[in-house]
Amino acid sequence: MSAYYTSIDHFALIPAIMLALFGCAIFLFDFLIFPAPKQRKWLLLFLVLGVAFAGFGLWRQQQFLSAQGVPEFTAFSGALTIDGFSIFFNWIFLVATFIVGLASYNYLEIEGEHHGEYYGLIMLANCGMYFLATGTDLVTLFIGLELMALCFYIMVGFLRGDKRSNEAAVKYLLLGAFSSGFLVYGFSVMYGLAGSTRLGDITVAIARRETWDPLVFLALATTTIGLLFKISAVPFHMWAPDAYEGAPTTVTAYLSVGSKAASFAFLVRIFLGPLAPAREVWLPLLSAVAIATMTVGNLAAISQSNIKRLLAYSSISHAGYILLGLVAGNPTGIKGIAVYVLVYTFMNLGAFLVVVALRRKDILGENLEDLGGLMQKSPGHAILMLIFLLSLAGIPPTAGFLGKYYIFLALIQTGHYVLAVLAATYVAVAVYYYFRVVRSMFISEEADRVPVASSFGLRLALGLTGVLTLAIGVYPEPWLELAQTSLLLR
Amino acid sequence: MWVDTAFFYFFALMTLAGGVLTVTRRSAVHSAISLILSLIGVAGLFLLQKAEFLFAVQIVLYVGGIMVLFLFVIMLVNLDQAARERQFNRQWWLALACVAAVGAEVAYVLYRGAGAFRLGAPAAPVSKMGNTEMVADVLFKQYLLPFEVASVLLLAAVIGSVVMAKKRI
Amino acid sequence: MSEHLLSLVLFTPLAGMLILLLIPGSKKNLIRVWANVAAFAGLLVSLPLIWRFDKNASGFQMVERVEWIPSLGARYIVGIDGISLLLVLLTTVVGFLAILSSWSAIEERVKEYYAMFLLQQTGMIGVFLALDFFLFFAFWEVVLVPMYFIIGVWGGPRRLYAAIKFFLYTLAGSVLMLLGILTMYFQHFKQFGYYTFEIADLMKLDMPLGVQQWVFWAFFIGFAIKVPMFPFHTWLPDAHVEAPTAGSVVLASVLLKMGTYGFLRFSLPLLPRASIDPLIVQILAGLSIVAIIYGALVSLMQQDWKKLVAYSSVSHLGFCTLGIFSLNPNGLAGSVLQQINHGISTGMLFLIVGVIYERRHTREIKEYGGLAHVMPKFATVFAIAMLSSAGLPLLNGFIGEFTILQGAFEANRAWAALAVTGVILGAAYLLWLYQRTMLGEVTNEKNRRLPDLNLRELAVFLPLLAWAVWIGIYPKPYFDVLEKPVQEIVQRVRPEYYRAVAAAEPGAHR
Amino acid sequence: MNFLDSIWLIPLFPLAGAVLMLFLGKRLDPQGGQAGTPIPPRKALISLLCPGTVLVSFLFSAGAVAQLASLPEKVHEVVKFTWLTGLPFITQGGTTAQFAADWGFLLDPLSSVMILVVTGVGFLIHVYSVGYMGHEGGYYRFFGYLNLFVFFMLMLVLANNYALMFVGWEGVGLCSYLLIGFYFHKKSAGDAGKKAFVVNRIGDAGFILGILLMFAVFGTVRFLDVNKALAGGGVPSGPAAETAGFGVLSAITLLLFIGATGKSAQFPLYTWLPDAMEGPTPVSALIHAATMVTAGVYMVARSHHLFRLAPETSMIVAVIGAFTAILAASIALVQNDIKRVLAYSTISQLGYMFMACGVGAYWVAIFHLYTHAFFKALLFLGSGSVIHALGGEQDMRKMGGLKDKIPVTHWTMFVGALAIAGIPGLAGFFSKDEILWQVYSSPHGIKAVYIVGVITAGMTAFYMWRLIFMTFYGAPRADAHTMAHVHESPKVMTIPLVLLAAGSALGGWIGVPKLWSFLPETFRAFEHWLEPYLSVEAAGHAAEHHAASTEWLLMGLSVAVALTGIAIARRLYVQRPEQAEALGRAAGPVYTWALNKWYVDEAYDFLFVNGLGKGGGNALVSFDNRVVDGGVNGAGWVTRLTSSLSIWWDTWIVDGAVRLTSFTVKLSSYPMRVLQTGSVQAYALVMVLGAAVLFGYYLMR
Amino acid sequence: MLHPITTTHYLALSAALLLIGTMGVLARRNIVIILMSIELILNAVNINLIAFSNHLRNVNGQVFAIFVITAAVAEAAVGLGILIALFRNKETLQADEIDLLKW
Repeated sequence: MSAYYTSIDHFALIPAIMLALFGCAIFLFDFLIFPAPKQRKWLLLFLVLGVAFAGFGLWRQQQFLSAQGVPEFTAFSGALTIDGFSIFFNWIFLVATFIVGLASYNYLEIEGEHHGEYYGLIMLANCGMYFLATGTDLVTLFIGLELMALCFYIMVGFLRGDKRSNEAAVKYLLLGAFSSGFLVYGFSVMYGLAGSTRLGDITVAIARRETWDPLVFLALATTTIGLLFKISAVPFHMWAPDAYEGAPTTVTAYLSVGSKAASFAFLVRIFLGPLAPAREVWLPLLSAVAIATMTVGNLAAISQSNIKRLLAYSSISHAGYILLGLVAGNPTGIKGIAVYVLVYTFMNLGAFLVVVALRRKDILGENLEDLGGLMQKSPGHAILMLIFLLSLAGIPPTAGFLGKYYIFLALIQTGHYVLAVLAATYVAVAVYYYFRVVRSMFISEEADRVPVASSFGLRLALGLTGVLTLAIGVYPEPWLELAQTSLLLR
Repeated sequence: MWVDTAFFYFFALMTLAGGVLTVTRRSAVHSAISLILSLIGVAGLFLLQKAEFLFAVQIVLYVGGIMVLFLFVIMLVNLDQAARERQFNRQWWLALACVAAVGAEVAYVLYRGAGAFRLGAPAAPVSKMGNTEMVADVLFKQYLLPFEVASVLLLAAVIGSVVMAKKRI
Repeated sequence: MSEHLLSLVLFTPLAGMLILLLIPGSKKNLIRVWANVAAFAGLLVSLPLIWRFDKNASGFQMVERVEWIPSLGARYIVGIDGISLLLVLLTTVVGFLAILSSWSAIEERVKEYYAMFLLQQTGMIGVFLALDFFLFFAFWEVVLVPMYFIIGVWGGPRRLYAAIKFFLYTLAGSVLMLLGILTMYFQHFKQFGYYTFEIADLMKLDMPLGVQQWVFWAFFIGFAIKVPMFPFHTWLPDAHVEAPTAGSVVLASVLLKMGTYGFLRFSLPLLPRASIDPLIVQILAGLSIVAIIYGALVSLMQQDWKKLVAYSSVSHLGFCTLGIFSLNPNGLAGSVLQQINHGISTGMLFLIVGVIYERRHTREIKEYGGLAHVMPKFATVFAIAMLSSAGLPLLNGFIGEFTILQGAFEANRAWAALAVTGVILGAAYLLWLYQRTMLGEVTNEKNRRLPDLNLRELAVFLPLLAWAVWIGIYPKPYFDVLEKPVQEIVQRVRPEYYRAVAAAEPGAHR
Repeated sequence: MNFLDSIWLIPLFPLAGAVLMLFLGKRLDPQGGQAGTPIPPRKALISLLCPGTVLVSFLFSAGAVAQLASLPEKVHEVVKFTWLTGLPFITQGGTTAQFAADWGFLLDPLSSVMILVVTGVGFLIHVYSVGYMGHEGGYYRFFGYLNLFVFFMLMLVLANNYALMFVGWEGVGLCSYLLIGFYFHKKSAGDAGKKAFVVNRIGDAGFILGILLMFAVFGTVRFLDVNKALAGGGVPSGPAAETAGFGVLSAITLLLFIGATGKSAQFPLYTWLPDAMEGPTPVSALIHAATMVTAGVYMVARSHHLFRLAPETSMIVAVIGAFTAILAASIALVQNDIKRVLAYSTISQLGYMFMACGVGAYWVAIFHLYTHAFFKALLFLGSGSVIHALGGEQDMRKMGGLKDKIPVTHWTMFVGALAIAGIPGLAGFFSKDEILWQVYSSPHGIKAVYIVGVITAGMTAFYMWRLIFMTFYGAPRADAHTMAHVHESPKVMTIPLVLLAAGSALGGWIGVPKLWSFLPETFRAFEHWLEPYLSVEAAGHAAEHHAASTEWLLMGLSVAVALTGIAIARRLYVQRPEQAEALGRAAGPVYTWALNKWYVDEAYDFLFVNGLGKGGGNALVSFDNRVVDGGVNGAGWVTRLTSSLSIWWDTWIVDGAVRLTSFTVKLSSYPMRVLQTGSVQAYALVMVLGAAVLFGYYLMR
Repeated sequence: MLHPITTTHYLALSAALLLIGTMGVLARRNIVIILMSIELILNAVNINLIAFSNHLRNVNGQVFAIFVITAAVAEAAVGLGILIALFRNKETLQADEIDLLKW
């Protein structure tokens, strides 16, 4: 190989290559080889294959690290870094892609949309996430972000015939582009400060200036705006409910999980990398944002009647919790972020997938009433949903509790008692609206007699998320060890 | 020396004026035209900053590419009735206030920053390579990865716009 | 199997539930039978505890310890001492009887109902067995959900409100408690350099008084809401009134004890300095006394049979907490005993309400009167239950109350004097209730033809009656069982106490 | 056989009977529901069994007492097992004690008298009941309760410690509740029963605290240990000596006495007793005359070691006794319900007993208790027989002229009336006169109390004979139809009457005054049996510094007073009935007040009913007044006010706070939503706003 | 009279352009024009980058600018695509007329 593209570069790139490759393959085969409706499932197979190969590559990276006994290795002269952190998050992305792919098949059938572009875009989005988790260069990160965002813009608007889908897409696009404008403005200033786009150099450069240096602050502020927008933190959260509601439910699931996880990876990279020296500047900022996010998320969710919207607000509040981990900033906190993102992925995916199952021919199934009497209609879904909701509420022995546990512990360790109490009380508020859902599922009368949509893929996906949500809660040890390896600051 | 200064102010004026017009013109077409004006101004600034290659990219890609796209869309969706309505929404004054506030703050930050803006001695003295060579060199060495990813990005963009725009697949 | 006895006791109901889930929901009677079998099995496996338990051994017995989440220092540790022994037995017995009692009461969604009950059974036993704070908290929360459904699905007209109120109250409390737990956990790390949730380890920790007080209040919120102590009690009447009979039975007999148990097992031994802090003791004893009198007064005014019993629980639990915060052997032992007694007698009272509610579907006291003519067996059972709750000697209630009074008297004579009024009022509202419902002429035609207790219902009551009489006539075994654990708690909180005991030459001691 | 060691069996016989009745009774008495059915053989079984058990206990008691007499120290204790244990307890003196109440029995002269009275009189009343209740519904239930009562009463008197005594104490309260409410279809009966129970509960609260305080001081609640402790200078050795000074002892005794006032119907807790007359007459005889109500006296006598050391309390006891005596007597003067007269008379007689206790003449108190048991039981049963004869009529104004229709009843009651009036030679004379003498002469004696005692004696004679005259003499006031059906009661009822009459006539001759030195000492057996045991200072010193002449004089005085009372009664109710009304009118308010029991109940009612009508609100109005009267006697309307306040507090403050929070939370949910206008540019604006704040933060710092 | 042009001037200029773009995003109703305003913002970024790159004498900034332009292109393309889809359904491109999704 050439000097500019060494084998190590290749090694570091394999998962992304696999994703992109199979993504393009799907685009092509969609109309070249499998035009017939019957053959669509092959496309899904390609997605699964792509994810599998990517996972294999990831696994090899893991092996490599542990074999070498090194914490990390960089590629492309520092544009890319493979470390526990990136691997951990990439696993999450891949699993999310896999699950969403499985669940989407039936949904697309019902919506009567095309499969090929959809699967392909999912994989390209995942490709973008890959660079968000691994990139250590402003440009890489920026391009990765754009790639992911672009795919999501399209997928959110994927139901071209549906006004709500269009509208969601437009809103998401406009605000997304707007915010990424700020983000990249901040990047440009960072570049100006360091004369380089490598995170490492920037860290050094910023560390050399005094904490409250105006230019550092300019960079920090604008970057923060972009990042907070991506994780939908108050006051940059307002796109989320609309986009979540309008988007196809499977996409909503993917958006709420994949995009959020990736953005958090991104966020952590930036805040514990270049911006770490300016910690004392952004600490109060982030605490305030976290509180506001939890408040808005929880309070607004109370009076929602549309499940997707309700879950959207709930995911906003979860972003607040995760931010608290960054506020605490100690190893527990960072580990907390990792664990929280992990469990959040599964429980939130699961919750949305149940909503997916509620989408039937000519039943939208997005309102609380549509859940009515789900327990009688299909106990399985109801109980799974119950598990997901309990987990979202953070009640042991479900997985959600672990995330909260770490956040609380981290806050107490760093002496943020007020934040801890506040976060704790918001748990009660959250339970209130989660249990509105539980109530309509178990106590209200049946809304309709139409059985819930179901397919092998969907069942598998639901089962997977449900089992994981419980398993992580009951026996979290292996997962905690996995999260342990992902600690950035050693 | 003063030539540079003059040129700077000329292009700066052009850019800003173009920008302002873009934002304020009633008809979308006019806005597009004024955007082109502003973009050309920016290109000029690139020239002033010894970024010849960028200048070319700006002209070809932006003025020649993106703007055509915009105009095309504007033609496609005939907005004449929209053009007759008022072009600002109800919250414009609020928006203006906010933007003014942010502007003031940013200005203050920059003013404070002006002093602090002595970024060490300029790095390695300019090599004898031409600008384009240097760009190419850096692009394909340091930024090989983003370059590759960008291709994927564009692919996604193409597919996306196709998926979105075509009537039925 | 023998060395895993506790796990067996703990998981039998859960296993029963899992099997229950396999039975198709349409086979109602099969489900009923199986649920009863499972619950009874749970009771049976818990009986060996009685003779396997060595009342002279100090510390915890039959301890099982398994690494669970090493990276958190959370382990699966279960074990019993005298206190938890009694409470576990109470749980298995009452749980079984509650399930037995709901044979005919529950008609729709039978399967879910029994599943919830069995799940809850495991949760409650787990709370009493856990010796690891993480495990404890997990079980503590597990108990919430089934009760929410039992109230919310099979409850009365305002069940939704009651259920969510119950859930939110308890959850809010327990989350704050969690913060307290984590604080201790972290303090332990700071002192010993490793993380653990094990009670035994946390005991070694000595924290500055300030921290202890904060943690104490955090625990207090969690436990006091569960008990419930005075200002936090309003969820109780709602929950009780709306819950189905068996639900309120378990709620009153066992769930409330989780709070008092928390005080005994965690607040006192883990936070000794805060627990003897005069201010805290004053406040808690004060609240207890308020609860005693207040609960009695309110129940005096109730027009709703079940609500009356519910408020009487507030009063009785007041005795329990008062006993705890007398911080002396008699107070503590009496408190535990009274918890058992309350479980028995209030359980019976709720069952009684259930029996009549099943027949007439109203709980308005004025709907009744003169039932003694119509249902003599019922009247007799009710009379005994009422008297045991009113603390008549030779029945269980008296033993507990008297011992608590003894402890309170030792701690502060004024407390005892005030608490005694609770005894008087107790007699007042219970007798009045009895008179309004049982005595007098049959005023309401609807009551003329009510059937008396049937065999199953008698079978539910008799064990409880027998137990009540046993405790009343020969309570010594209970004191023997309780002596060690109580001594340990007191020694932990007030080391000087037993030194004084040792110093003092045994007085009139025969 | 050795009766002494089997005293623990004595209570068990009645218990067995009770259990048998209450659980199998219904089978033995199938149509127990209906009244007036002919007695079936199985029912006869009940009639044999229940009195039988009591008889057996009586025989055992007699045997035990006989064997006790042969013991040198005349005390025998039998402990079966430890009933109520406790854990280490640091007493006031800093020593450690462990609460240990045995299931133990103590037979000594005091308890021996009691068990004989309880079982003896109890047996007779059982027999009487067979006839009296024969046609009532729930026959088995009645006897079940009655046996249960005897069981608890025997526990009370045989217990060897205060805790076990408390068991009996509460138990008899329960039985009285059950028996008063025996006709539970009568609302008044139920109320009366509850009133009795709850009022007693108030006393019991005092009792419990007394026990606790005693335990805190002495570290034991066994009679013998407490006495032993007290024998040595008042309190046990060790640091307790300083702390457990006089104050503590009077506190203990006072608390115990509060218990006694409840059980023995002394002021102010006496109001339950008249209402208790709702119960069947044998119940009134057994529980509310002969045995249960005397439990208070017994308890005080039992604790005489304590009371001796607490003169203040003793004084209070005497005064309360005297006051109650005269108050009740004054009410009895004008009552027209035959049973109520007897009820108030009982209260008044109990007052006498407490007088005696108060002045330290405990054996006399017990002596009067013993004689009173005879004649009061007799009078009650007699009145029962009268009521029975008149088919349930209780108002004396509708009686009269029954003398010849029911001769046995008449003569027996005649004797009883003489006895209670204190006519020399009959039981009442000896005991009451001894009380008066002790009150006058003993070192702790109080002259004022003596005067009250004498006046009361006169009143007693008057109202009792008023009763006799109104009932048996003069013209019949009942309508002819009733008179036609008047008939003497069956043998099963009259024989007990005769036996009790004999008792009332001769029972006193074992306690004649020392003054009658011409009689051999055997006539003072009672005193010799009890006095040495019950008094710490040397026996009979009281008489020494009082001239014999004084005693003769006083004795004559009391006799004279009694005779006068009878005479007045005769004049007013036999010779000149019209004068009675005249007098009543003349006395005017006093008469009315007395007739209305000095408005004590009304006073309570005023407090409760009106006070709460004002303070209460609808919840309170719905509340049954009589219940408050009985239910929460003493703090009635305060209770009800507070309890309604509590409910108010619950619903509005505590819950209100909760609701408010949840409401605000829900409410604040809407602003969040309104922000979400749906206009994308509004969102962008908010973002920019956020940016502005963000930069502003830089300026702020 | 004309003092030399420093990087700060360029920063000020780009900031101004940024704000103008922002204003466009906030105030214009026509979504196409909003997209144009976003292009303005990105150009402001580019001005920054070029200025720094010149100041620091390294061309990384210019390369970065190329990528920014690429991204801008992509966004514009997709954005316009979405706009067309929207226009098909709603016959309007006025930003304040699309508010199906709210609250």
